[in-house]
Amino acid sequence: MQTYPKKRVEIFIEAPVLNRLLQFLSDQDVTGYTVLPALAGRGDSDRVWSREGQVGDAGRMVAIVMIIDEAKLDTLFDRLYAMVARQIGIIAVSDCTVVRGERF
Amino acid sequence: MQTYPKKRVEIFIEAPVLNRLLQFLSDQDVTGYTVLPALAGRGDSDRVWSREGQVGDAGRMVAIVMIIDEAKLDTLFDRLYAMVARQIGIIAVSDCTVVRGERF
Amino acid sequence: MQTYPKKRVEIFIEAPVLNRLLQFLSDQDVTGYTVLPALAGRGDSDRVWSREGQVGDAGRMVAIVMIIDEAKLDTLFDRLYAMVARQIGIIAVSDCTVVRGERF
Amino acid sequence: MADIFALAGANLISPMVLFFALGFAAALARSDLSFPEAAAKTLSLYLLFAIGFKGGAGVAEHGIDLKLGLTLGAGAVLSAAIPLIAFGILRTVTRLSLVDAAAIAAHYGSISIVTFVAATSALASRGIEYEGYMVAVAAIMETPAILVALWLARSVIAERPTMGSDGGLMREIALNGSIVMLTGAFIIGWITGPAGLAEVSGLISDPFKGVLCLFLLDMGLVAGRGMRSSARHLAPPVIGFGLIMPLIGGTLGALTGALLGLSPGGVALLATLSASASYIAVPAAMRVALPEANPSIYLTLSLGVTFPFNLVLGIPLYIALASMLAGG
Amino acid sequence: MADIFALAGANLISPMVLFFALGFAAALARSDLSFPEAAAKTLSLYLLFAIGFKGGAGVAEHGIDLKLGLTLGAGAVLSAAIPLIAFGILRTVTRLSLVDAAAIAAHYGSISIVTFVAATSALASRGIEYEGYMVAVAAIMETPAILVALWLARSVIAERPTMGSDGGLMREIALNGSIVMLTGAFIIGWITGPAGLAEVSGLISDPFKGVLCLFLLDMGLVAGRGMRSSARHLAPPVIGFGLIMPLIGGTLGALTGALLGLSPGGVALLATLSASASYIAVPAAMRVALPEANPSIYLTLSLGVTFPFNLVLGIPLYIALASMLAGG
Amino acid sequence: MADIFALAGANLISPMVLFFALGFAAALARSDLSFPEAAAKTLSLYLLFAIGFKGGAGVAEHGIDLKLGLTLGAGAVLSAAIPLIAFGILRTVTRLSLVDAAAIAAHYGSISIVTFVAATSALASRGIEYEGYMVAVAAIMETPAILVALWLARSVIAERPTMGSDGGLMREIALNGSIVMLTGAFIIGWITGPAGLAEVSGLISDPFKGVLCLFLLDMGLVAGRGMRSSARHLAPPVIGFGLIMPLIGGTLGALTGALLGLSPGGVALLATLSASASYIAVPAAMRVALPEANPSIYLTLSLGVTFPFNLVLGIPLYIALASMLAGG
Ligand SMILES: Nc1ncnc2c1ncn2[C@@H]1O[C@H](COP(=O)(O)O)[C@@H](O)[C@H]1O
Ligand SMILES: Nc1ncnc2c1ncn2[C@@H]1O[C@H](COP(=O)(O)O)[C@@H](O)[C@H]1O
Ligand SMILES: Nc1ncnc2c1ncn2[C@@H]1O[C@H](COP(=O)(O)O)[C@@H](O)[C@H]1O
Ligand code: NA
Ligand code: NA
Ligand code: NA
Repeated sequence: MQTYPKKRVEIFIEAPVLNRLLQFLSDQDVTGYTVLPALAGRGDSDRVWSREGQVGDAGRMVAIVMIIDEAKLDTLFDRLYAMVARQIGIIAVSDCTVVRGERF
Repeated sequence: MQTYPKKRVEIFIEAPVLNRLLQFLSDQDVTGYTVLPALAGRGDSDRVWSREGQVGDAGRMVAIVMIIDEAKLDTLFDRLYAMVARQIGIIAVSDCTVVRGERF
Repeated sequence: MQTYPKKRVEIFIEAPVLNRLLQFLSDQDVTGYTVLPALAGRGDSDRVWSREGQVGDAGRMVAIVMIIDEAKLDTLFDRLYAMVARQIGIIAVSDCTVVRGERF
Repeated sequence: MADIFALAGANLISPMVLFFALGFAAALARSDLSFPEAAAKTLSLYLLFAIGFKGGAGVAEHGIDLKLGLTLGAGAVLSAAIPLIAFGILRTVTRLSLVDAAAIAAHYGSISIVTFVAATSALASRGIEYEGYMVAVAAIMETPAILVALWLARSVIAERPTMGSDGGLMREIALNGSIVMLTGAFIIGWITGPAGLAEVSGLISDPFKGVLCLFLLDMGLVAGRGMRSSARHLAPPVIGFGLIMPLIGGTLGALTGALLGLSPGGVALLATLSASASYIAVPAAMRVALPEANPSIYLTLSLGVTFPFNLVLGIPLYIALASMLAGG
Repeated sequence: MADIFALAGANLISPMVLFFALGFAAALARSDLSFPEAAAKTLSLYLLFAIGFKGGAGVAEHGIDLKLGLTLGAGAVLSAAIPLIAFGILRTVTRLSLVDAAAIAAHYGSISIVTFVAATSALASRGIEYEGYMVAVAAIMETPAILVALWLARSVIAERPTMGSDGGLMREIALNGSIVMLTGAFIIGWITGPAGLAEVSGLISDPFKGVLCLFLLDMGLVAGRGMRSSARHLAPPVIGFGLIMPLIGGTLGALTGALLGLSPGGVALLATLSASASYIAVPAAMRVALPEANPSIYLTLSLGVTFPFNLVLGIPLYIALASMLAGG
Repeated sequence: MADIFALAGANLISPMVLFFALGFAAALARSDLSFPEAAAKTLSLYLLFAIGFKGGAGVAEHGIDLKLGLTLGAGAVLSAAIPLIAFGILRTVTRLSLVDAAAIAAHYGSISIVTFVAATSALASRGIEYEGYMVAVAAIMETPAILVALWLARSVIAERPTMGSDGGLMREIALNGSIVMLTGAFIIGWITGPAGLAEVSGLISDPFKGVLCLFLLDMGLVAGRGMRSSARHLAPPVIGFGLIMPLIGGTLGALTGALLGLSPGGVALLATLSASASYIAVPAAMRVALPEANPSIYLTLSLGVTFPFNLVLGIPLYIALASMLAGG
């Protein structure tokens, strides 16, 4: 089956700004993303966090996975990065392939 | 340490057909997969979904991650894709390496 | 924007040893990781598991995602693998790129 | 008539309706109020457990009626007949495709257990009794509608590439979690009777109304969110259908109940079951059996239009109708 | 005086305080005891639902006071004024940056609803009544402090590259889940009155105290974990602030309440609200509005220092103070 | 004898057993009925909280017995001795490896708190009292069995490459969440006594039985699913062990209790604790300490075979035995 190369963008971002980030993605006409929960983590700043027993959103992370066309990613990456860098968050980009190339 | 190249298949599929998809994978003798929950998402069709407060399965997605040998994947990919394409779902495939090559 | 190649390490490990694994990562000065929940899975050993209705930790898996520098990974991979191999668990490594190269 | 308005008015300012409205409004205003998925599922299991057990204990106390079998049969027939009517209306007054119309029809033939629970609660506030076995009727009405819808969509199904028989679907539908919980609790309530009820009533009776309010708040949030994101999928004739169809189903149910000689409470519940539209079991079944149908339409219509209609206006109407038909 | 000690002593061995202490100790000892996130959120929604509804039903029963409006206004002023004091102290006695000080100040102007709930429960144990509308005062005090903090940090905000107006923030803060739940339940309690309360009291009255204990156990676990991982972010002067500031806020609140002529219970609650520091709504708002501020500081200070202080010592003190000021 | 059958019969149609059976059957029939993980964990915390608190309040009311210390000691000895017997039997009648046998032995020396709770509930239905401190005995019996199992498997452990001392394990086992919740609630119940109990009894007494039924339904689902997927891991002699071992443990426990002069209720509970097999704490500990052992075997045996046996037949038997031994 014919497949097409795309980018898999994985963003770990603090939960309180999730909605803003998703709004940003919608504004950029991103064709799709999925938000995954995260349980716990540890970062550069030596902060350890865990979702257990927490009521509030501050201090916890969520993950966003987004399969996207490279050209499209290029047009929005700088602004996306600026937004994530201001907050607690990281972005990692890797390669992947999909079937319906035009869909992403 | 000696490592072996494998494929990392990531499937986002609507929750109501998860069990059927897993049954299909078992039927194909897939050696392993892990199902991850998803919280929310947005797709091509502009549908926004969120798991919050939901009782039912319809309208929400789950993720399946499957580390698999390329040859094996080739034998089942067309049928897997046909199954996913009929439903709400996408498949992305990327490269990875593992240690126990024969296990996948 | 300038990006740097890193490794994305994905570990699926049985829940009861999660804390030990995280302690190990801390001891190795790993700069960051995120723990993701898993819902269900199936492995080589034909064991099927599901988190539904479970109170205990035994018999279920969690996922750890870790973006890390290749050189750093090399120094700890053997011990990491030894630890995971003793338990129910697998490790898959893939390539990715990040912006703040020095952070990982 | 004045009575109906009084009933409807009292209903409007009941905690149940107000909490639903709070949730709906909060979602429309984009508040981030929300219940964890696990909480929503657990509340729903609680309601099934409680209503099933109480129904069974009621049967144990009052004995079975000869009418039990008849009412079960009538419920199955209603569940099968209503989709035919719904399908006919949809294909006439809307431009929905055959498969969308069939999928929607399945929802209206099947039932919404929360609507049923809200109706039992409204009856209890008015001191109206009902037959405990109506719980079993609710369980039996979940499924036939699905089969009829598949038959309505048979031309679409026939066109698909064969992909092996799907015997699993029927088992899945018949043994879905809600049905098993409801029926299981009903049977256990029946077996253990008033003594069993006494043991668990600290959980299933005292906090019941409050839990129902919380759950309706959650449903308001989900329904409001659905309307906000998907109302544009609903053309005006489709919305109209979502408001008229419960009245048709409800009337059919009420007439059937009166014919069967059920008590006024029983008639009101059969009307409510017939009027209500599934929003948990049937949508999931449709994703498996009719993936071609657009879920944004049937989910939004059932949960965002018909559920609120029944909760706010339908239930008091069906109760009033039942009192008229079955004396009271 | 002896009275205060008796009160504090009785408080110390109340189940509420003991369960909090259990959680705190278990977390410090690295026990893996923990509540699922969904459970913690649901318990918190339950407490808001119950306290809001009871407050509203109380207003329905006792009618509104002319003081209602005045107390709401006074609450808003306290919420806005306390951050100014807090900021002044922090900038004087600690080495925290302007933005960290502003963020912390917002927490102390705003309120902790669980502290409020614990205080109502302590009042109930002592048979002291309070004005039902104090719940509305709690809701109103959540927000003003945030605006004042943003104004305090205006120099930092001005330096940022413009990134479009953020009109969303105010709506988000005003409609955050806790406020909507609390206010919504309050209004519904008010509308449905004692009859409504009777319907839901099997959920919101009988198990209330026990649920509060469970929730405090969870808070002890979270606070203890926070202290274990982040205590090193808190310099001694900052910890000192976390112990002194509630006394300042509490005294201001108590004086204001006495001036307004509130009942002793009302005075104690206004003191408690003023003394308490937010640990849910404000931290989330700060991550959006002042991401430059270090969350490890404000979260740990609010939850790990001030919350336990208020729970264990503050509440009995504020009650004693209220009895002195407002007679009793 | 007739008595035993009557007891067992009454037990069989109790809501508790029936809900467990419902879950078990639903899982075998592959229904998708399930509780969210968060709900299952929360229900389990609730049961520990309630049973611990009530036990402590009972001790506060009736004072401590000289027997308390003796019974705690006897519990520890039983927990350590039973694994030796279990290991001996397993190595004789099954073909399980040394490490699998040792891991299983640990489960049977340790305890299942839900089995204990079910037994207290069965006692309550029969109006039989028991010593409140049996809760503390339950807590103390969790751990010794694990240490004995590690000693039984010492040859396997010795063969491992050294990987640093694992001092953490003992702390983890001793401070695992269940033990901390149970013991903590027990101590708080003891400190706050009947007054404390009165405050929380709306949560821990009234809904208790119903929550237990829900939890047993969940356990039935999990046990049934486990049997469906893993029964093939259990050879017939292993299943036989899972049915006989509780009788051996139960008899030992009952004799010990009678020797100590416990009340009939206390004897029945000590028998139940000795007969029950852990399925939460010990499996997790085994994954850390004896990863070589196959979890499919010990989890399935404990949860799928011994737990149902005890719930359905064991508990009435142990109660009958206790009445015979301790008068009644
Ligand atoms: N290298 C990494 N790999 C995966 N997740 C990370 C990494 N670094 C940070 N994170 C996640 O981001 C959170 C915040 O990181 P930090 O801002 O460095 O404290 C951590 O708690 C992790 O959940
Ligand atoms: N490009 C994508 N990357 C990640 N997830 C996606 C993507 N496209 C779709 N999804 C997920 O699949 C769901 C359904 O997509 P769609 O069928 O396009 O509405 C979305 O709600 C997302 O959860
Ligand atoms: N190839 C794989 N891809 C993804 N997850 C896997 C794979 N193999 C095993 N797993 C996960 O690891 C668990 C244990 O695997 P096993 O030890 O092979 O039974 C499974 O239940 C899955 O959750
Ligand atoms: Na219907
Ligand atoms: Na305050
Ligand atoms: Na035992």
